[in-house]
Amino acid sequence: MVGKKITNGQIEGALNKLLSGGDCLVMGFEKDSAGIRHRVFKDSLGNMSITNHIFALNGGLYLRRLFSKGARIALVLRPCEIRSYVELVKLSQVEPENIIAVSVDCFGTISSKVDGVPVDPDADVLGKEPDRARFACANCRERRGVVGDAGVRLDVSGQYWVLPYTEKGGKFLSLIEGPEEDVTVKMAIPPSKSAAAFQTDMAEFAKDFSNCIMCMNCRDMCPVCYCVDCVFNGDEYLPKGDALFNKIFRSGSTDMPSGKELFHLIRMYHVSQTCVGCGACEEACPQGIPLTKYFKGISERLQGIFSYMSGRDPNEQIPMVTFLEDELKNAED
Amino acid sequence: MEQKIEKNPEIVGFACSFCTFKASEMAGSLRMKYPEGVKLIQVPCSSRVDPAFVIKAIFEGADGVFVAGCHPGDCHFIKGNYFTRRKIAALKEELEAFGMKDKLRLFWVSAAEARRFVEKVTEMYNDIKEKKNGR
Amino acid sequence: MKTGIFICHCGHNIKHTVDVAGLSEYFRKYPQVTVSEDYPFLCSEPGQNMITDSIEKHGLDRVIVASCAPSLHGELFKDLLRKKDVNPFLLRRVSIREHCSWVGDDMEENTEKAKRLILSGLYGAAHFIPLEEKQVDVNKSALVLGGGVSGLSAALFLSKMDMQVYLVEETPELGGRVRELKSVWPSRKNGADIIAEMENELKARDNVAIFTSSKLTNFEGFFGNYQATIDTPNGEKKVMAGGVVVAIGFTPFDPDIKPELGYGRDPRIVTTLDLERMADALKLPDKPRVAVLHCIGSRDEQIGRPYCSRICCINALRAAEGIKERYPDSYVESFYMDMRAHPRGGEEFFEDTQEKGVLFTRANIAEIIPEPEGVVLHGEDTLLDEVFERGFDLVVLSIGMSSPATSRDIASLLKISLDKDKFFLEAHIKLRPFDTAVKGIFIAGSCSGPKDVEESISHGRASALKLYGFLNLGYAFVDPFISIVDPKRCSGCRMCEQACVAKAIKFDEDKHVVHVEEAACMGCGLCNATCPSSAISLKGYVDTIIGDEISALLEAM
Amino acid sequence: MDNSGKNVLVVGGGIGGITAALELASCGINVSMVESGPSIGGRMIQLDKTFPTLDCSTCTLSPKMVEVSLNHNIDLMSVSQITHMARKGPGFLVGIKKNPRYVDPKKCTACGTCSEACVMKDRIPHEFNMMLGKRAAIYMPFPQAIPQKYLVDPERCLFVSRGKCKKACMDACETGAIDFEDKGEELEAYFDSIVLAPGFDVYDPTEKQELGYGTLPGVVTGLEFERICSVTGPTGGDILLNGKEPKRFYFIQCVGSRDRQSGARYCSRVCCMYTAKHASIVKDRVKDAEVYVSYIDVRAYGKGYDEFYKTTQENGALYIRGIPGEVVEGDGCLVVRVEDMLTGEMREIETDMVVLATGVRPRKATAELCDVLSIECDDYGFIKVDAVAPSQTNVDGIFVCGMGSGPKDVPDTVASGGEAASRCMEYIVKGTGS
Repeated sequence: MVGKKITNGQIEGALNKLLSGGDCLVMGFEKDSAGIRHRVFKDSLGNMSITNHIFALNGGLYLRRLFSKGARIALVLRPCEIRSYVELVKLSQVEPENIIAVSVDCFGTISSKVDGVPVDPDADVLGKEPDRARFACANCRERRGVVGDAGVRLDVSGQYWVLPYTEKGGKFLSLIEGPEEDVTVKMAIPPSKSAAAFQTDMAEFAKDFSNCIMCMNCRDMCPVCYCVDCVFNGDEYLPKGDALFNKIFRSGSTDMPSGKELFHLIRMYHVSQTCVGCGACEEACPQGIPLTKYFKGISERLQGIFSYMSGRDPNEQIPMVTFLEDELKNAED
Repeated sequence: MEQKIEKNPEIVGFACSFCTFKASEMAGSLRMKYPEGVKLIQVPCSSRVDPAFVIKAIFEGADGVFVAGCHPGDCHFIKGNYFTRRKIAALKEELEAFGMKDKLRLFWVSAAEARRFVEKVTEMYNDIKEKKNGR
Repeated sequence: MKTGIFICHCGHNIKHTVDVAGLSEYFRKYPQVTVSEDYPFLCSEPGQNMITDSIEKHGLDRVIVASCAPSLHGELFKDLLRKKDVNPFLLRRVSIREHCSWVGDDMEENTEKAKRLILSGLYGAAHFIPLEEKQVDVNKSALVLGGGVSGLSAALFLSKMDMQVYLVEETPELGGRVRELKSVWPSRKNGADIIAEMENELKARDNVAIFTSSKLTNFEGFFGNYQATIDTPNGEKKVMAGGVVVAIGFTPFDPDIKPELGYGRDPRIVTTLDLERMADALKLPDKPRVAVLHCIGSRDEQIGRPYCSRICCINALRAAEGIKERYPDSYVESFYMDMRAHPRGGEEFFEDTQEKGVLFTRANIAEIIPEPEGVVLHGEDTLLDEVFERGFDLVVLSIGMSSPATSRDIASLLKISLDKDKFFLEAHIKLRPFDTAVKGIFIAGSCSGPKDVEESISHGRASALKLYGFLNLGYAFVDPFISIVDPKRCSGCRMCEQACVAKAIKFDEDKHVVHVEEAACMGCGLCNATCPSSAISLKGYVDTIIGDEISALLEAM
Repeated sequence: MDNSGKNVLVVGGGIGGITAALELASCGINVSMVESGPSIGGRMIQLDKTFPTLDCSTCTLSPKMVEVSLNHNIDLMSVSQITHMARKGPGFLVGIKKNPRYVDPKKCTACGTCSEACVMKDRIPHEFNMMLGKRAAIYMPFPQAIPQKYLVDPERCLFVSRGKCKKACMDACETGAIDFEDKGEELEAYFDSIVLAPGFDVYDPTEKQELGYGTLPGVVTGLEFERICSVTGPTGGDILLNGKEPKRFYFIQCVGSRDRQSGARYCSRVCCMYTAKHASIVKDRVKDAEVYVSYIDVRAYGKGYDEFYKTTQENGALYIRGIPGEVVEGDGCLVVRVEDMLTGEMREIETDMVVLATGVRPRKATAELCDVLSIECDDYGFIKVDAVAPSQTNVDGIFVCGMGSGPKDVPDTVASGGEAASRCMEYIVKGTGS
């Protein structure tokens, strides 16, 4: 693998070259005294930040149904955001033709709900203050900038690199001055250890979700929950109004419909193959429900049985649309 | 009712109309016996079974749910049951994570296998009944 | 909504373990139920009248018939709705016989179960919408697979009915197994002559295309408009066929599967088929001792052939007779389990063979051991209940019929099903012995189970007639249970498109949604289950229907 | 091709005739079906269940019968006979006698009040139930009869036969459907081709005194037993012998088949299986029943038959190889004397009921029919057919299906019905030279 060593401002330089063309946008993070957030840059980068230690939402959210032909876009985002981009590409929710996706090594993030966090995008959250890191980051499957077309990575000596993974990535690399050289040094962030299989039960679920108000914000902020019209918008699973009272009338039982379980378990199944475990759902939850634990845990288990990993490789088919004739014998009773 | 359910499990089965449902018909015409708690919903192919149905059934009070289709390779729709196997395998994994894996089973029963059908559902019924009343 | 519920007693088949009167009473309380009645035989004329009358009287828009399994009388009850100009797909059948009264003994439990089954019908039917059976033109041509006596009969008949016929035979020549038979039961004619007659007649016709040494490689389309790809010696041929008659016959049982028979290890051990072929070549001492063994590869569970092959007893008798005629002083002993000389004249033939001096021993043969001085049979006489060893100069194995070697391939090409013995499965063994689960595809002759020549001819012609009856109208209806896309809800993720086995789903780049090619859709519903928002749904099996059926089966009552 | 305007006569309304008629009708042929009895359905509708699937006969056949009555291409004539026939070109001029039903089918609602009112009510042995159970002189043979109409039995009706009766039926009938003036109708029509489905009778075992049929109560024929088991039968489907439920059953196969004395060397092809069926019905309906079956060879040759035979044995039916020498009266039971050929021992087995698996005979009417149509029969009286064209009779244009040409089970009969229809079509098309 070859790549280029970079120094401060070099990526910005490359990106500016793209912008100067006039037909290209850059999506990344913008930093100012007030804080740090997603931003699309048009003519100039202003005070762009390559990294972001505060997590409010997953940038993939903005990419759903992005079919724009013509306009070129460079994404400089976290690995989890790029992974959700890759899944959206598989689901034809993004037209990747004119997009260059660059993933940047991530040192963990702190929830945007935590007050008084100093604005230091390069802060090594997991290294320096792990107790403040989000659950999702503490248990992240892929913090390394190894997904998308190119990656920005830090080696053990503290040197930043840009590494190309695709042809497009190569083009991006060519925008950066300096010689290409073989990458021999070890990178700072090692591959994540695979966590133990997530295990829970309905009692724990009931406890954790007792405050769920079914606002469905978790769904709305999920980068890979892409349906234009969710099944849970109808009365089918969650009877409301007449539908609810008809049900009560005919069944004689006055319990409220078991909406929570249905909604969350079915959604867990729906996103199981595409969930990147970013925890945007938990970030979005007004009730502070530990959603990541469940969605991340379930998706990792369910991807595991097909040795699939969401967002790893755009050429990897989503398991549910294919099969092997000789597999999963243990699933048969 | 509550009492009754406590004793006798309610089992909902999704049966492919080309094999398992036919087998169940044959089981009937051969007067084979199986518990009344086992009730079938006919689907054109096991691949029609949306895992959401299974989850819905479980949370509406089913003690067990099974999905039954043609043996791999015998699907009337050629490959449907291979997809079924993937879906159900994944769903089983999810249920297992919630400690409910014995609530769901996947059977292959061909149109000719009335006896197998009866054996499978009876076995499932009894296992679940034991657990229910074991507590 | 005006729903009518009709509950059948089916004589006492349902009544004796289900409180039918109680049921019809119970459902009257539901607001959406206008009529709820029970009747001894809904399928009988008065029963049918009762239904049509109440449809008319109450203007029902949903009809629920709780009776036998839906596979029975499907069209019958639909027609009742049609007769009253109610869309036939607003009918819901509930099986309270095969799935309730016959599988449980407890009256109370059964009634409770029936109640729930009917309730699920009631809830499900609430979401039914009128479906349209699209009329399509059908191609008045037929594809006949297999050039044996059955296939030939079918092809001949269809061609005489002015239908274009494509006859596909795997081997280089027509005639199948019959060609090899010296004397066909019961006509005693030479098989080759019978075939030659048919073959010449067929070849003289101008609306018949015969492909020998050819095989079906691809098959798509739907009833009335199938496209078949045939691999022939002169390249690939594509033909349009309205329907198919499958008559690929059988595979003679291969005795190698039972090594204890010693077949193939000694020239003195032959099959009935070998004997036919050898004929004059057969060389035996002038007073030969010959053994004829019945049920080789039949009624044998160990080797997965529990069925009777129907023809081998007669074959065995013909073999024994043949030997006796050629060698009057021969000692011929026939070893059998049950003498199944059932075809016309068979019993008389059996008696005559006995009178000709053939010995019949009811026995199980354990092993056949070729010794230099003779082939030794080790067996047990089940009448005298004693073990014996006897030497013979020739042992004839009356081999049974095994399922056609290609049955699985053909089945998967045509999407038809096989029975437990790998023969083709008929829609109903008595009333629809030629139909398969797939419309317009018929099975004939030994490929649906052992048959003799006479029966194979009957089958070939009868299934051909059925096909003709279907196609002669020139039009047919396509199954309305196909998938449909709601473009407003489709996200264009193309998961269904990738999953669809029939490749019936197409993506619209501009609108960024998918649509369904109706003719190609098989109606399995895989797409529906794959789409997270069910924007694509299978008519008749939409989420709301199945969802409410689930609720009905489980809700407190 | 357009087949309307072509006419085919189907003689006999059993499963064979019904199959042929429906197939022909589906090809657009105008079919006239002549049935000598008051209803179509033939022997099959008399059966309780059918082997090897054990599905009830009524359930499988009744819809077909209804189909016949609804099909616009089929004209059904009940209680009718063929009187004469003459060749006319490729086809036939046929005389048909429609006997009077004395009930106007347009008015009759099949409500049954007439039957209730009939003075002969419950006094006439019921043919449909093999003379078990009684009916009235005005009756409908069974609830699912097609046509769904009542009729008067002229021999037994006091008014028709003797001219004196208070005719309570007429008063009872609200629609005034009963018409004793009904003279029936004789007609002559042209048919392009004819399909015969005369069906069969069962052997009358009275001559076999050793088996005690007719002398010993509790000895019945297979078909009688069918009626006893049948829901529509005299006992409403409860297996009863003078009111009591028998516990011990003995089935004797090959009665009047494979048997020179009775004049039938042939195998009747259905008795082995219907006996197995009876055995399993008994095992299913009669709690801890004891079932013996005497046989020579068990001919379970059809699809799924051998498997069915095995299950029957597994369910506890005891098969004894050897046909009993005699059945005698015992102490409050019957005693069957049989030599078990497998053990060689002579056995005396006590039983409550003996069912004779009586063989198949050509229907009596077949002979006359064949005279009228100059059709050749074999020595047994079955219609002679060409072995390679199994429905081809000696008369060009006349075809036969079902038991008429020799013993067949239901699947074979259905197949031969289709075959006959196909030959028929072929003949017609050739006739028009197209």
